[in-house]
Amino acid sequence: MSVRLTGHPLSVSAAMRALSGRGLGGVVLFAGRVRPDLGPSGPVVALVYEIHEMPALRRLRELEGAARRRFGAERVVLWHRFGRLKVGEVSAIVGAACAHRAQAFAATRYLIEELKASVPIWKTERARPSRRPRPRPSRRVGRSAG
Amino acid sequence: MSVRLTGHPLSVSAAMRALSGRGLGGVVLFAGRVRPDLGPSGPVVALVYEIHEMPALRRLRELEGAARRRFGAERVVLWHRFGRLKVGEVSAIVGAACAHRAQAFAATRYLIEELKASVPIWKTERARPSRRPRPRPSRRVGRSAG
Amino acid sequence: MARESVTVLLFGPARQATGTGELAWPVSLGGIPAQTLLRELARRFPRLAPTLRVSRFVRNGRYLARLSTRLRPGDEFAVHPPYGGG
Amino acid sequence: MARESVTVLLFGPARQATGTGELAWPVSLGGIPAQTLLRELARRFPRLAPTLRVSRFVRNGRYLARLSTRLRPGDEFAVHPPYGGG
Repeated sequence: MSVRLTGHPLSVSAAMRALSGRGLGGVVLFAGRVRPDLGPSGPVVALVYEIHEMPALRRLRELEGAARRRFGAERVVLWHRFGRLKVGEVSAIVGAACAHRAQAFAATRYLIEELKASVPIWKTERARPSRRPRPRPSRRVGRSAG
Repeated sequence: MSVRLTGHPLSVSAAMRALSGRGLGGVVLFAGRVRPDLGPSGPVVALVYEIHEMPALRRLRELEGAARRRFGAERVVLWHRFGRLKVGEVSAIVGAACAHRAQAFAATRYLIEELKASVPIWKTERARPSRRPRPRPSRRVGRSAG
Repeated sequence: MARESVTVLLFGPARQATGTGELAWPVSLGGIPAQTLLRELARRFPRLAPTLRVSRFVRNGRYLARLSTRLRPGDEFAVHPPYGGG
Repeated sequence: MARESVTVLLFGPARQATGTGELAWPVSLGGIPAQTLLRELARRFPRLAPTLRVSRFVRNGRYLARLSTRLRPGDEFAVHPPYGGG
């Protein structure tokens, strides 16, 4: 089982290793990447992710347990990055390894929907690299890297 | 778009790169791995995958097109390995990158189900490393590496 | 050690509306109900008011069930606007 | 160049049943219907017969629509038992 909140880049090959185990024939991974949406102040060039660490970790661990009970997931990855991410960077990797693929698809879909709805993570758009000083970010996890 | 039949190991990080593109926020990957099932002659230690290359490539390209039309998938990975694979090795990587995650899940699920049902690929169980000479495998793609 | 203030954490839109991620909010030693602190925050940061109406609140890492709960000096009180991870 | 045989490719269970992945099957210059070749194969390899009943057939890379299609010297004829990739 693997829950991780980090300021560093996320690796899908590391996620695959975390999802390894004998008898786990089906692995499904979801990776979220920063999209160049058009924000109110122009095209988005980056997102700043903030996380409230303690309640986020508690909720992620609950989701791990739910994926195991409801879908028979034997390995789970729930990784999220915080700080400033440029367009194209991976913000989250969510995945499940199960004996069979139908369970792995269902578990991974469940995990990403629940992560979005119920884990205290926020993203703020950056329309262009800002030169002026930004407001002091929230402490705990989630300070902007840029 | 990416269709590949290979005798070499498959890399999920290479698959992620193949699924990159501006505006593609949702990436879903399925990886199939050799499971240590119990076969008729004992626990499976390896599988030998054979592929009939020409009709397999043609069908995979049809599936690429279908994923684009039906699910708006802008990048598709349909990779399969042939030859002798040990338990735990990745036999296939199937994935789709779309603007939104619901499409990416639906496309990836569609692709793996269709790959299993309609692409000329076969697996044969090996209960233990065999010392005796094996039957000459089919030519084209799919010769056993072991 | 209890200080004579509540640490208020502001995330996402709440941080944007106030220009800060963290405030030390003075309270009396006996503390104040969460709803009182929210009223004071909305008065000081008018742009924050709409966000507060759609937020959940977390005291010392646990979701707050009732806004009548008293916040005491040294408590951490977090404003959680709707989540947007992934 | 046309040889006086059809190249028969045998995959998966068909290869296991025959012990080979490829056969050069002699045919007359005018060729033979696919169903005749299948009957001859089943006679030569009795263990192959059950697999042939659940297989699809591919001539020169294209699925065969009718078993009456003639196979001619130089053709490639593949036996496709049910697929099992992934």
